[in-house]
Amino acid sequence: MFPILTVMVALPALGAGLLWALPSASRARVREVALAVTAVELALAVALFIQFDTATAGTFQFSETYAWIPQIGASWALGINGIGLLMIVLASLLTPLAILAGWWEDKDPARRTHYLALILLSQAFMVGIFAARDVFLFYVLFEAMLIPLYFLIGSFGGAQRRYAAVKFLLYSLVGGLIMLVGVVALYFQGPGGEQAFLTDNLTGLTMSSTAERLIFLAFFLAFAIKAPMVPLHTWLPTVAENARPGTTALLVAVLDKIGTFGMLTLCVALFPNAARWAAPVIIVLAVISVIYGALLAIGQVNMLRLVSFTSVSHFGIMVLGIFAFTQTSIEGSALYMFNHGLSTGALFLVVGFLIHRHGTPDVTAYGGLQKVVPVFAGTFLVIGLSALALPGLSPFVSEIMVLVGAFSVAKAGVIVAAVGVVLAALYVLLTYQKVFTGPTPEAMRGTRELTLRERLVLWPLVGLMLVLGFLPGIAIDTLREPSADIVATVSIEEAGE
Amino acid sequence: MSFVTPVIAWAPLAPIIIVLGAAAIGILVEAFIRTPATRRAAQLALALASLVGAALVAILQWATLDGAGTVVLEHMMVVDRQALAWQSVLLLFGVLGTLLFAARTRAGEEAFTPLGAVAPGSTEETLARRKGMQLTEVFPLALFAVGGMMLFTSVTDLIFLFVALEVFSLPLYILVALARRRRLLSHEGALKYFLLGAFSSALFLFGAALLYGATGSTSFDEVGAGIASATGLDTLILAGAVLVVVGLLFKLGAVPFHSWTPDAYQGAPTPVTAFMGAATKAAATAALIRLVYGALYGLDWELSWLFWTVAIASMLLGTVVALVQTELKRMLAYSSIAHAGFILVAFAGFPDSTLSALPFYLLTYGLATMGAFAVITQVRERGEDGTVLGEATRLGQWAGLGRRSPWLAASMALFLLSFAGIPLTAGFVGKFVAFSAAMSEGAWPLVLVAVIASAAAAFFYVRLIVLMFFTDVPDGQEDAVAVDYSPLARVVVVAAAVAVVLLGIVPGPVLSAFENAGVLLLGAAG
Amino acid sequence: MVNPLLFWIIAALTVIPSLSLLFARKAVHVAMAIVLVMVGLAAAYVALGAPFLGVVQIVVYTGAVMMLFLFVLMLVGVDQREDLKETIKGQRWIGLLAAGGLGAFLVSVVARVALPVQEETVGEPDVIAEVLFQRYVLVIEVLGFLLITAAVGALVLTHAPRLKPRRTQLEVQRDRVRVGANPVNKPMPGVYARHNALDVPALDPEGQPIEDSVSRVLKIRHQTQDGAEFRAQLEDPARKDTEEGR
Amino acid sequence: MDPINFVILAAILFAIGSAAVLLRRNAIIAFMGVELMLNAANLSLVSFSRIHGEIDGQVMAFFVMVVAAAEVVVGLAIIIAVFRARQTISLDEPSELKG
Amino acid sequence: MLDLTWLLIAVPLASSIVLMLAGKRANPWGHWVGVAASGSTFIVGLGAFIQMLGLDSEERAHAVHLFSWIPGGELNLDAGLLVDPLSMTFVLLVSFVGTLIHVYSVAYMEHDPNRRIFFAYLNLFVAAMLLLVLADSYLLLFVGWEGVGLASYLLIGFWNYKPEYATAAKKAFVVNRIGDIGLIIAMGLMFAYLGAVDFETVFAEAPAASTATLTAIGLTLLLAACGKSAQFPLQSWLGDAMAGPTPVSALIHAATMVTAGVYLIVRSAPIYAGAPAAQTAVAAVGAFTLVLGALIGMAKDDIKKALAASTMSQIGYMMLAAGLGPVGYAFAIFHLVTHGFFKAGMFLGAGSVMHGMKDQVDMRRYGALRTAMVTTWITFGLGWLAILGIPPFSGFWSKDKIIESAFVGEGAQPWILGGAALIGAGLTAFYMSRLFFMTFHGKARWTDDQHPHESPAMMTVPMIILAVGSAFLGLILAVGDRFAVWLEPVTGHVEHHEPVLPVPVLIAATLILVALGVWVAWRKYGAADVPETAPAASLSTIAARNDMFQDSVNRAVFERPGTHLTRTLVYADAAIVDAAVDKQAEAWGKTGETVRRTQNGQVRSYALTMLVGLVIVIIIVVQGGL
Repeated sequence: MFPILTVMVALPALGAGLLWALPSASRARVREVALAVTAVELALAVALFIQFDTATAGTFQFSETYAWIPQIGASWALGINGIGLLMIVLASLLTPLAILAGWWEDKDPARRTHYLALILLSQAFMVGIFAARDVFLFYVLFEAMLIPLYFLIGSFGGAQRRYAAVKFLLYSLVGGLIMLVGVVALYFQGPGGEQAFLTDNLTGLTMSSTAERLIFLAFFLAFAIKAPMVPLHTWLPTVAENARPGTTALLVAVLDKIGTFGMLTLCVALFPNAARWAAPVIIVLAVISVIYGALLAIGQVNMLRLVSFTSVSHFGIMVLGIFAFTQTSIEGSALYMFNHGLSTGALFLVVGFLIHRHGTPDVTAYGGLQKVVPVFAGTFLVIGLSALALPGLSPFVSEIMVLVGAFSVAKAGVIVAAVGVVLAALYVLLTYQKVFTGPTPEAMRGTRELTLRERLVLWPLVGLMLVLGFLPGIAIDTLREPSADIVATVSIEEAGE
Repeated sequence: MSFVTPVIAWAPLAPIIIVLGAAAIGILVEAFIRTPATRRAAQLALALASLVGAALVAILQWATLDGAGTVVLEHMMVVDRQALAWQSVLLLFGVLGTLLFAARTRAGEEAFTPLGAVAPGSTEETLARRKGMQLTEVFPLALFAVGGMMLFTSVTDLIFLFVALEVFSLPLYILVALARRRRLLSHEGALKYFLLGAFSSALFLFGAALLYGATGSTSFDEVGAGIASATGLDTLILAGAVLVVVGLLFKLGAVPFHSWTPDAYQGAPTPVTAFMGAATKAAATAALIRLVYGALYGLDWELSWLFWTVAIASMLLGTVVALVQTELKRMLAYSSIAHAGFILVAFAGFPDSTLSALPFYLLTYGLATMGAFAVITQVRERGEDGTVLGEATRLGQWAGLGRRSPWLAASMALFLLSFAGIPLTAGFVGKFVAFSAAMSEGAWPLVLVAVIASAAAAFFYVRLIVLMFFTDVPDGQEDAVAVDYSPLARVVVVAAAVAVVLLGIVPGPVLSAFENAGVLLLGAAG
Repeated sequence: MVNPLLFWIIAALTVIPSLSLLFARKAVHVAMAIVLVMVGLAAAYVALGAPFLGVVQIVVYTGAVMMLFLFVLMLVGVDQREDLKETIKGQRWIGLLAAGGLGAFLVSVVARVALPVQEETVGEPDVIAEVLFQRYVLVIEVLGFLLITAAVGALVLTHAPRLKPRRTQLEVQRDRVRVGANPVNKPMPGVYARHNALDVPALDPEGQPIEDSVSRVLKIRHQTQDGAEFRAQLEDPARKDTEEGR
Repeated sequence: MDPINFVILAAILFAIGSAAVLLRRNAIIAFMGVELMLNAANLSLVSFSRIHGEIDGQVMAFFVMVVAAAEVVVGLAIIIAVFRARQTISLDEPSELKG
Repeated sequence: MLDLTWLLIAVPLASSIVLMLAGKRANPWGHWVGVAASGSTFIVGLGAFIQMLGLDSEERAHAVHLFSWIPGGELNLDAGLLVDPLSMTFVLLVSFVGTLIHVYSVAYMEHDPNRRIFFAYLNLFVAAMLLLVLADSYLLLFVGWEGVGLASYLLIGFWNYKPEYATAAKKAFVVNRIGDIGLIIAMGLMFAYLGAVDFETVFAEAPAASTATLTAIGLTLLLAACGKSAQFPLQSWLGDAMAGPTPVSALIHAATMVTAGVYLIVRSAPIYAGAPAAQTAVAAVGAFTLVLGALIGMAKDDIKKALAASTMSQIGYMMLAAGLGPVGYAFAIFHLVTHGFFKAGMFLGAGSVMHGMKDQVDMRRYGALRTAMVTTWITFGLGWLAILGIPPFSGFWSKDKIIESAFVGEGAQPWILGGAALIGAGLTAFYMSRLFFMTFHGKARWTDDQHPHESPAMMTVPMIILAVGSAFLGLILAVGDRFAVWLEPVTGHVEHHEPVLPVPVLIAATLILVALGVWVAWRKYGAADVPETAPAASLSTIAARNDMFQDSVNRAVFERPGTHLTRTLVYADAAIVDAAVDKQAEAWGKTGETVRRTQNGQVRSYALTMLVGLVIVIIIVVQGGL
């Protein structure tokens, strides 16, 4: 069988290598090369999606298993179920758009090359992580991914980018390294041998509840940092504020999903008892995140920080859905992971376009733009409305599935989280009001309307959100089986106790 | 009384004999070849040839060894796979170290003073420099050190261990004192290193004496047996064991026996620092393994306290103090202290897997160390008149190196990331196997401290990366730093970088090899 | 078994001089005290049935090692005086406490040990040789390398080959003339019959002391004496008489 | 008298030697402290050798003497090198490496 | 035709999207597309209605399956439409009134450069509103629910270059969202306890569910209804919503959207059937709001705000009716329909007045407009009569029934609810008459530059049609309880209940109170001079003018603490959460600085470190070992 997943991991990585290897003379074309690579990747992702058998979405498909480091039980094992499939599609979709969005960012071809190569490298890691079927492989990619991102943040961006990069790295490292303890401990709980880290071999283990809980916590911490949960979130606003919008879009829209993805496919699937044990606390934290993130978003004047806080809030909803352990809430969470990628990715990019025009993320500097750039305003509004989960746009379906699905388990939690719905309306509309309505200041009069390139970036996302808003079944079909499996895992263990 | 000729298995000693023999020949070369250039070439060739040859022999022996190994001399020395693994690692460091020893700037400046005996700054020094004098003795001295370390990994007798310790320490004391620039610091480093080294030797020796008193022997097997059978001698044995272990922990640079490390690292000529940083740690670890697993296994409970304490103290102190360093070599020295802690983590609970994990860990650590210091040798200050001076080791001087010399900076970043244990570098796999060993005995709190220290440590590694890549060269400082490529140093950098990447991505074969080495011929474990 | 008296003598002979390590100001004194300790230890070895080792101790330590120390002390100047006042706060007390603590611990450990004393095996040279060249033969071979290292190290650090061509008397004299210095010998010090006074300057015909006539080294050490004092003695018979009368 | 007393004596000498290293600023005196520590070890080796009624301890002590001699050579060479550079052997002086 | 009901949503939605994307080139004809789309919905609706009339009453509930929407494992929901008499009522109301208002808007918005967008929004609204009423599940209803909210937001903020209009739009949306929480939680409850969120399953399961569950669902649905229908305590947005163009106020904030809450309650009849407490709450809220709205209406000088208060009050009536259970459902919807006509008519009339008065909204600057705007006067007058409940105008038939029904029951409840309804009738008469007289009667108080004139036919024709509806629709539908019978398949048949007071007495009391109200209003505002600026007034009037201080209360209870909370959190996030990490990093550094001082460069100190360390290690080992 054609090792399509390996190819999808290798392709962007090789693309990055190619960019770096290009002679300086041909660096004028790096953007086209990078775009082409990601386009091929996207085509592969689409092929993947088409070939994917939704009837057996719960089992891993396109599986490949090669021995990698048999001495420590690590394999190069790739394979995707429905959840992984969606995440890979998301990663493949957003990367070309991010590249396109930053088309004019660098004047210096060398810097441009580095930027694009790092983006491609990140994509390789992202795809690898979502496809990893081996805990060690997952961990390695999870940590190694920090490096291209660290450079993306630290080299390209705002005034405090160095601080932001270091902060990002340290937060992630603390989580990652503690997870490493869990990974190692898991090895000793598992069967050992040359494929000790295959997730297949690690599910349904019987271990002492203390061990399971500790390992669970080690994993969870790393993921809670990545999918920023209060109070581990503070790196995100800093990064968002300082990194390029394209970077941040990828970071928040795709990379941070690794956190929730990991919670879903590792934390819950491998440690169902511990997950159940921890669920009440985690749900409380998730709900706090929802409200806290939303309130802080309201309090921001920096749009990039604002958007990042909205993500904190949204991640709270995803986590809530995951740890409610109902079929619907988990489906909703997984779907939200995808939809939030579209929505927040678009939001970061559109805010980036705005900043590109006027050079400041400060919301108070803007005003009355709707009259000047109605299309821009409309696009912004639609994207903003997707962030507040307006029905008809895809995030709504997922959010409502989480809230409705989780209700039976966490009534108070859902009720409080539902307050986030109101707060979401506040932060989105407040921002829109400040930026686009009211009298138009002099400085805003010459603002450029959304360009063709920018439309090419944003409208596909908006279109996808609309399509998935009405026909979420396209995605849910791939999520039903995996979610059912997860629920089954959690509940079987419950019965066994 | 009749004299029985001792039975010595000479063949397994071949690598050691080659190295020490070459060292002795090197001394003769000193005596007979008068032209400095020729002498240097001869010494370099001799050193490299002997080290490479010895490495080949060692690896060959390792590959072809039947069973666990050979007893070279009853009670005194064995050569088993473990020893051969360590010897191979040490020889690799020896080769890389020798290359660095020989590296020169484009202006032909070596790392070593032309004449150790003249006072720094004196007219004689200038004269010696002008005459093109060279201290080619450094090569045989390095060979002695390598030979001593190889012995160190194989001997199974406390007194022999003591002798081997001195055999590799004395050349290092001397080498540390021989820096070409900042000779006062070099002397200072050497003096401190020597005095403290002698002090710790004395501690070791007294411990050996106590163990001898308690068990009637200094041979590991007999000591081990004595510990098992002795009654009423608990504290005596314990005192002896602690003192002996402390002597080795000193060489390892573990807290609280670390204080020599930063000063010696900083003062020493950078190639020596590289060699010392990589090889001494490896040798000390090897000896510690053999001692603990071979002789003191019966004290595992008591020694656990020691290792836990020292490991935690090392990791924390090394990390914390490295955070505030502004001198690069010192920073790496403190980092090495933290790494000593990580090494000790693997001893927690004394699992068998430590035997295979630590050689690999030290290999990865040593490669990164070699590479990092090799990079340091190439980044130099530039004087007002454009001449290239000594190494630029203040952190600030590295600002913007990524622009100036991207590949060198990238290599340095790679080594730093390896130190930090980021996946896809060798350091990660090293940490992984080391921590795995500790976890296998359930020492997760220790591992937790280790990873937290690692995370904090990442901060200072990353700080240098930030400087190199994200910081612009300060205004007016554009010409203050020169990157002076030395082909030999470059070879070391490239070799180390390639190895770090390969061991990070496909460590399998090497891991297998070390797994195979994870058996001691004599010892409670195994 | 050892004669208790002998033990106490040896103990006194070793411990008391070794305390100079802590309290003596001059390094030479310390070195001499340690020589004494070494001799004491040699005696202990002999008492413990190791006559060969006792001899080696004398030869190696008092004969070689301590002499080397003394030699270096002379080289760096006997007068390297050390101020015993501690400059680092707390160093002395913590140090004494730590060393004392370690000593007390070791003593208590050892004192509690009750090892059966076996029959004595006297360490005659032949007995030692046998063990040396059987069980420990590799060690002694390796020691060879250690000694080479030591020798090379000492050479590298202290031996300087001649860097400038050797200057002949002729060249020295020429240089001296060229710079206009005193071409002949400096005046001798004022050696008086009654006083071996290298430290007293000679007097010139006018009775003034000639400063150059006293060795520079003595001046630096402030070990010179004033010529005027002696002149006064010459001029004042009364004082001379009192001196003679004494 | 039990030879173990000599070990006690050795421990005392060992402590005195170590105290010298901790307290003295003269490099040579500190170094002599180390030598005393080595000798103390030797004394205990010989004492234990006597107690065990075997010769090994004496042989070890012999090795220690050789090693010590070599060490002294190197140590004093370093001290001389320092002296040549600084005209002093006080350990207070070379303390630029710190922190 | 019933199967084509999806067109009702699709056509205006498509039209809306086309208008939005078409760009400036569509400006000349865009509004006609909008009108056509709206008109077509009425035609389709009418067709479906006719088809439905041909069916037996039991078969009138028609399900239209659209597509599989959320194919989850447990929450497996199809998108589908439920066409039954209740939704059909709304379809007709919305599409008819909507079309009229579209036509009206063509003229009203003639000079606005963004008229095309206005129509796009209007069409969007129609689509969403129809989706709301046609949805066959709460979730799909929610889509329409939020859709109308969005349209409302867009239209209120249509002139959002005025900051206060933008604020009003945002306020409307946010307050509505508070209500949405209710709907979300209600769905959560349904899914958790009834296993689904589609009407069919929910209503089938509801009888078996516990009272507590149903009460909870009922209360949360009430919260949602309060938000959408501007009922206490979520009423505050409606007055501000008048910032939108007047046709919007007529369509959305009077005739249709705001009544969605009533629809929701009535639609959820099977749930309330098992939750008497929730029902009572609905009635109580309605009763309270109807009085509150009336009181506010009495003090308002802004014609649109007065009408808005009136809307609030009238919806209070509907809610009250809906809260009475099956007895009142039909009347609630009946009143909703008649109110849709007369209130829309009056709003359009107000728009016409503003059109002629240069967008003046202060009634104190009106007066004596009856001569200048005859058509407007007459049409408005008919609406006025209708809302007063003067027989035989529409309002009488619907409102009087509500008052009657409110008096049905036992204990104190009928007295309280009925009393409120009765008093409300009198208050309504007063403030509507006040409005009417201040506007059309008395002396002209115009400013100099105002030259009141009648509006063009494009505006007056819709007004006339609505006026006709206001006049006669009630009568037509009330004859033979036609309307109640029509709705019976949804609301269920109920036996007639006797109110606690005889019906004629109630009618008489109502009419007397109404007459009283009109008389007082005439004395104060028709016959007497009205000051051009509002006179200093009693505390109660000030309270009413300020919407009973609802905004102040909101500000004090929610906004200000909210702002403080937000600020505090922003500060805390930086100073505590973030700083905790930064400080920790700093602490590491400080520790490092401290520890590094022990590395003092003195070799004897190093040796001391070693020895002290050794002693400590020995102590640890010996302690640990023994």
